[in-house]
Amino acid sequence: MPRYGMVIDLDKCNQCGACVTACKLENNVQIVSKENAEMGRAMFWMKMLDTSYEGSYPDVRAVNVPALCMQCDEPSCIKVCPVRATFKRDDGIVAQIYPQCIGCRYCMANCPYTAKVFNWFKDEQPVENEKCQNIDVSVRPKGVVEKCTFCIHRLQIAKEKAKAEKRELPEDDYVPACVEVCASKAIYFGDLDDPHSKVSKAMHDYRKFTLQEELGTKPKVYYLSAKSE
Amino acid sequence: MEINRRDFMKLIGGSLAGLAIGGAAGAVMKLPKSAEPILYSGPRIESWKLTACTACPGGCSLKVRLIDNLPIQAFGNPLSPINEGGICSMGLASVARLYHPDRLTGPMKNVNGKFVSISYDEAYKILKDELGKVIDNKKQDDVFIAVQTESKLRADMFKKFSEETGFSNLIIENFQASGAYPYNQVSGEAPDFIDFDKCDYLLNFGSQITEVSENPLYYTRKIIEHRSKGFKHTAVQPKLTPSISKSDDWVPLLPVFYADFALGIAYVLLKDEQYDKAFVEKYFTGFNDFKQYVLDNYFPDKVQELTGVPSDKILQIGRDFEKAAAPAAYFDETIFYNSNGTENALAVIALNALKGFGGFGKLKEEFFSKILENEKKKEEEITFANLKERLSGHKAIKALLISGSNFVYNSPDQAELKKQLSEIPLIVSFSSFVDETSSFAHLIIPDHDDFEKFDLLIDKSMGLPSATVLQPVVDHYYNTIDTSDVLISLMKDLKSGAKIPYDNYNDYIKQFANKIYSTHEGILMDQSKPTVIEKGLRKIGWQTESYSSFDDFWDGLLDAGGWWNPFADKTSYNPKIDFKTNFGKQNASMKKSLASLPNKKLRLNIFRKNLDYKGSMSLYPVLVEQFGLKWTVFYQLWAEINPDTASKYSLQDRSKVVLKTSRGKFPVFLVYNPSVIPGSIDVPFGLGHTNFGDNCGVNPLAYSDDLFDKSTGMPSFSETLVEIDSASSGSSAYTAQIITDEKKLSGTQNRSVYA
Amino acid sequence: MNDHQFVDEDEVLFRPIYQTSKSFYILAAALSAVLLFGVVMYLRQFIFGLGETGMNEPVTWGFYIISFVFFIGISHAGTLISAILRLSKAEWRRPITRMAEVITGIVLIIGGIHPIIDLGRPDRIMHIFERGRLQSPLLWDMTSITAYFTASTIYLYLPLIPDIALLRDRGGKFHKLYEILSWGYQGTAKQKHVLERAINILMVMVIPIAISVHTVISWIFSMTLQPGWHSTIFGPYFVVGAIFSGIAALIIVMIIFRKVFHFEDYLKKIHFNYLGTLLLVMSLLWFYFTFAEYLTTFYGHEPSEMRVFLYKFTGGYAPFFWLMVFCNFIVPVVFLSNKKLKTIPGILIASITVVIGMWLERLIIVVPSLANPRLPFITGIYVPSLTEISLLAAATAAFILGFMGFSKIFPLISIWEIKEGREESVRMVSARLNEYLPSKGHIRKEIV
Amino acid sequence: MNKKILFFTIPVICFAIGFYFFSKTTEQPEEIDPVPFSHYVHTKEHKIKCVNCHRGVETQARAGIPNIDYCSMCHSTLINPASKREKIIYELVKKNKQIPWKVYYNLPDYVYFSHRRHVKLGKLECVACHGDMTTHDSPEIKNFSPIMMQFCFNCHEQKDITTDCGNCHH
Repeated sequence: MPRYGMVIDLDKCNQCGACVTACKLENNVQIVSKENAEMGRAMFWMKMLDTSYEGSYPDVRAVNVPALCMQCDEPSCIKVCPVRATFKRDDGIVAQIYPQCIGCRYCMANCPYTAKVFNWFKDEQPVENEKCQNIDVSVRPKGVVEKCTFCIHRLQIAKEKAKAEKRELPEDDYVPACVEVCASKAIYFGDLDDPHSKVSKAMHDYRKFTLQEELGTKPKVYYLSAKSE
Repeated sequence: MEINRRDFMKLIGGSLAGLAIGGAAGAVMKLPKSAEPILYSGPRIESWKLTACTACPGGCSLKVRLIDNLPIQAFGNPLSPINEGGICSMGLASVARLYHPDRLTGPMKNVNGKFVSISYDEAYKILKDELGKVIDNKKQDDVFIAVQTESKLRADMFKKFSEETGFSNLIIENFQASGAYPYNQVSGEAPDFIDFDKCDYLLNFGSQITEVSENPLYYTRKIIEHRSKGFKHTAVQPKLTPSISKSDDWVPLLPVFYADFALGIAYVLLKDEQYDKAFVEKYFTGFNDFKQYVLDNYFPDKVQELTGVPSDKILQIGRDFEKAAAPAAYFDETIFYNSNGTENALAVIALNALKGFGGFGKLKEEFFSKILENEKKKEEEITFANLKERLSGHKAIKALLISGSNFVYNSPDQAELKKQLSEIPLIVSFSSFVDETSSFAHLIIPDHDDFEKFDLLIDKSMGLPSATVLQPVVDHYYNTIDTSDVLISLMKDLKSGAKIPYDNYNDYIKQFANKIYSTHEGILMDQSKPTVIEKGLRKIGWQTESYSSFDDFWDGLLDAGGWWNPFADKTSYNPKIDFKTNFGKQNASMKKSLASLPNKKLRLNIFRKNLDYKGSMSLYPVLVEQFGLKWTVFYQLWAEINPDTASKYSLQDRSKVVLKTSRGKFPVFLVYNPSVIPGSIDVPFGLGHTNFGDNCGVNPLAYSDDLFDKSTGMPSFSETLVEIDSASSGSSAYTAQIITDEKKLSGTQNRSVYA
Repeated sequence: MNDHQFVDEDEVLFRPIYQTSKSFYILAAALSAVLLFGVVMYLRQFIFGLGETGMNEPVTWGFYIISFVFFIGISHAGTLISAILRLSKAEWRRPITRMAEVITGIVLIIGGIHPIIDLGRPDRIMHIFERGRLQSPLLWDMTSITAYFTASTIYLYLPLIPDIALLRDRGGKFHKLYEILSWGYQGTAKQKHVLERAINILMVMVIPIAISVHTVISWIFSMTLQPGWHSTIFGPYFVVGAIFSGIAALIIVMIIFRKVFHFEDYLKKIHFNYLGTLLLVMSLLWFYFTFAEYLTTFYGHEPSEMRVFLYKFTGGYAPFFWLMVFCNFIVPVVFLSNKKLKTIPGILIASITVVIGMWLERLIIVVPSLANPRLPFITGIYVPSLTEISLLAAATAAFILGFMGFSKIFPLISIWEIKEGREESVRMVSARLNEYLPSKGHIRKEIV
Repeated sequence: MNKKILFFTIPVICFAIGFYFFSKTTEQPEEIDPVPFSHYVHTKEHKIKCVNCHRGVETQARAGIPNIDYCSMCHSTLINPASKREKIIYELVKKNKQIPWKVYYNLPDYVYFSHRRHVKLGKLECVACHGDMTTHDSPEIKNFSPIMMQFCFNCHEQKDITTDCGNCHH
């Protein structure tokens, strides 16, 4: 069984934010209205964390961290879910089952990465975006929690394709949208346990760090940066 | 048992109650709406098509996903040498534009302020007759054509048109062309590309090279690679943009001072006698005057007091520059967003000349110029500057044709410009939205969407000639028509006996492709990158593959999404240049006032983000939403200010503030940003559309002073002074008022979700 | 009407049941209006989604959870106190226990509903029973609350039986109901004995359940990784807080009904004195816990913990925090430790402030931690919307209405216990005293 | 006494009725297809396989319903001039007008169901879920089996295939 994980090379990342857009469009993440956005209900599965700066003018450097669900190995969100609406699959992806969720938002309260978002209202996409929604992903109803799923629908389809063609699932067949679009090839994705995969090679880089290491949630999203975190 | 009346009433009551409660319960227990399946008739067969992205000058190759032949998603084409599967936010979002509610569904005629739709023939007839009249009484010079296109071929078509019909006032806004403009002034030919194989030091003057530039995605990859090889990349810019995050060194500097800074560096080179002597005496006419001038005026301390860049920094960079074997001082169109832009550009060119343009390269044989008929024609270039003069001089303009350009939104002091525009008797727009500019049009003949038309985006910035196909992924939705086809039929009708070898634009493209084919060079993009051996074989004239016929090639081209020639050889770029200009004279007073701020004044530095190219962002809600994501500011204009400056004016972080320029007041949301130059206040460009898309935020350019580069007519982004006045109540009303009267002008419905 | 054939010595306790003043109806009408408004607002939320509230990212829990914790806290007044007093054979308990238990009953219902109000998908509530995960603290919570509810309602009902029997014997309204409820209780020795046993068993049982309930509620928070929540002290801290607020609520209720129904010579100064002292003790205890909690946080000085800490002490929630300290510590100590101020009005004031203060405490616990998550980039501000406020009001109204309703059907002071007290307690107490005291004869022997 | 029963039952019945009417989400469209399509004629008489028209069955998630230009492959000419029904489709083909098929087998979008997985990889017969369509001579008016989650579970459990939520729901 593979163990899917991601490595983001901050030294390569050029902060263009294509991953954010790709994620929103791939997963039909709702674009909330102006009022809600100002209330702090904007929904992003992947977001560029607010810029933090190093050094003092004029030798300043901006540090941007593209942050998504860390797909922890020890997820704190699944422990508290009362109905098993979120749980860890065998392949390490922390799945979110929308028809199961009762919307108690306990998992959000317990996520140290604030990676989950809640459907405060029913989906309210602008017209043009409704017309070109991704048919592989369901539109979430109001009142359920959602989060990054490593584009799990892509895995389902890729697996099935591979099976139909009677072959193993190759590394590049299944990558999330954010990885696919990254122009500077800063995001690696794949099986962490497979020693030959690009991602596991990148994972053993000396620059590796994860967010909130001390919590022991064992994130499967690693970051590389020559500068310390 | 007997049931008396009361019992009966009870019974009725009971049953009604039951019914009601039951109904209520049922309604409550009802499945949520979303559980109902989305009925989607049709087999939902998935297919992929390749086309090109026109969101910015890059021209990346797109891989569009269609369900039942309707595009729903766009990704990067992994086989394209330009973007290698990568794609930026604008490209990703572009599909939504097809379905935009504000898109025009057909030709429109402006009947006293309201747009009414008319048939195409009707519209065409009006256009033809009006232009015919102009031609009959020999008033061709009173017709202006403002074009903004990133496709060289389309530009070429317009040149052809102006040549055939005699409408010589043709303004072509093209990122690459305007980048080459100053070169044409001094030498007549521009370098084709930065030669990353040679170049070992990149000095970048104000170009947001990895965001919106000639070829952002290619440059992104190259610069990362370049740095990993240990070569330096220094960026000179007024703002810490994401591009700079990939540079080793950042010199915060306002564009006004680029020339002085460049010459300061030139001074170091000249002083150390480290410049390329051979090159200089061979190609650099008027070098001695130049040298003298620089040595007299630009010793580092002077530059320091002029620009504020510490002299040792200038020295250090100068030394880096002179040590480098093949340095490149790079600039692109961005450098002109400033009232002395051309001067800056020339200074940078001069700096390059001192090192013999080592960092730049040129294709051995002018591949595309060979086959583009009209590209070389460059006798006195017409720019927006000319149009602006005309307008301000109130000299009669009979007609104005606008294609793709939204120059009202992109120009400062819009109130004045709008007044002037409303005086023009005939304005014809080919835009597919009623944007700020075409809201003044009397006639709109909407162009196809870029997903609905044919084109070929040719590019040399990779050091290799490449042509990416822009092909219709869906046959056009509405009653629109490709502008080039209109032009062709106009040419035929206006000038009888004009010999035009093609009857529509697709033919033209095909013929162009045929020229490429006939050279038998290069490969299609779906073929694997050639190995070294393969290259060697090519050198000795080995054909790896060839096509039986042109149609064969053409089909292959459409499937592959493009053509490129990895075998093209490049030469060094060494043009003859002569400088008559002596620099630094231009707007000295401006510089003074910007350098030493009058009290209570701040510099308004308008910066551009990679989500927006020339104000096209508001069409894509997904982009508008994440515009201010880094600051978690949504759907409103924000301003970044240095904490020290802020504390001087006692401004709080994340507070609402009203800025006041000579043109009016506008509200901003203030955030602290330690990377902002002290004394200046950075405001993003791209919000504040008033006619279409998401009407949110403010367009800061509308409030900045009416300054533009004298020779290119590009608006000045960073020379306005603002004051803080925190009477936020009146200001919001002010902006609201602007929006409303704009609405009156525009005929389209505005989606009021965010308005 | 056969109510006034004979005048019971405790007639005053029966009077509320048989006589209803005009003002009662007015008040009831007003309160039910408030309640109704709340219901309507909830329906809006049900239809349009939780967006109607002021909650957002990252403050995903608001008033509902606060009220939930608060009301469950109040519920500790009753059963726990009366059980403890019964257990410790405190004679002065007799007029208090009933009200205490009623509070528990009503408030538990109200508090228990709040989590459901807070759900994004109340229509899927059954999932908890169908596919519930016992690993989730929410599930523990449900179980313990339901257990507590059953236990305490029975515990409320059993001591009611003799009184119901009394009412039944008087006949008049509701006699059918009383007949059913009193289970043919005749006050025979055997019945008395059985009743006593049942009550004793229950009161021993109820105490651990009650403690567990609030410990579990505290665990909802302390089991998470949120800064400011992840603390072992929370269990006892919440329990203390709960009892604290419970007593305050009880005192308020007692004082009000004393005034309204003229129970002056049942609820004497002494009762309030004792309860006041108890309140004072709890206040000090609460302060001790609070102090310990925040001292450890401050001393550890863990950055994300400190963000929350400062947010409470100096940041956006400073006003609420210091108001809480004022309400929960300063006011009670001043009023209750000072002879002059420890009058009934004084105690009333102290109790009211305590109730407010405890509500604030729940606010202080829930919101700031969420508003300052571990990743410092997204922080939130929480402003409740009308929906939430009106629902809080509705909850309070429901509480009062419930009490009023109860007072119209059952006596608010356990009559039979009073009677029993009159007849036996003097004898019993003196007997007990004799057990404590050494007997004189013994001493004499020593000397000789 | 039985008056009481009456008083009890009637409101209850009313309750049931009310509940039923209000709680229905997607009421099946009652009127039949505009084209009186006959599975029988196509499959039995002309020996056309299901896959030939529902092309997606073995290659993608959705089986798909043929649109007019697919029908036109055969119906561009009248095969059996006698047949009235064929005329209708023939007319439609001539006008090149899409057929507004009624779709009866709809899954909520949060369910991932793939025909390829079940038919090609799982070797299931169409009959298993759709019943024997080949016998139907008239257009459908209801679906053979109400596709509820239990329906999937029955099969998945007895074939012991994973019943993990994440495999079908996303």
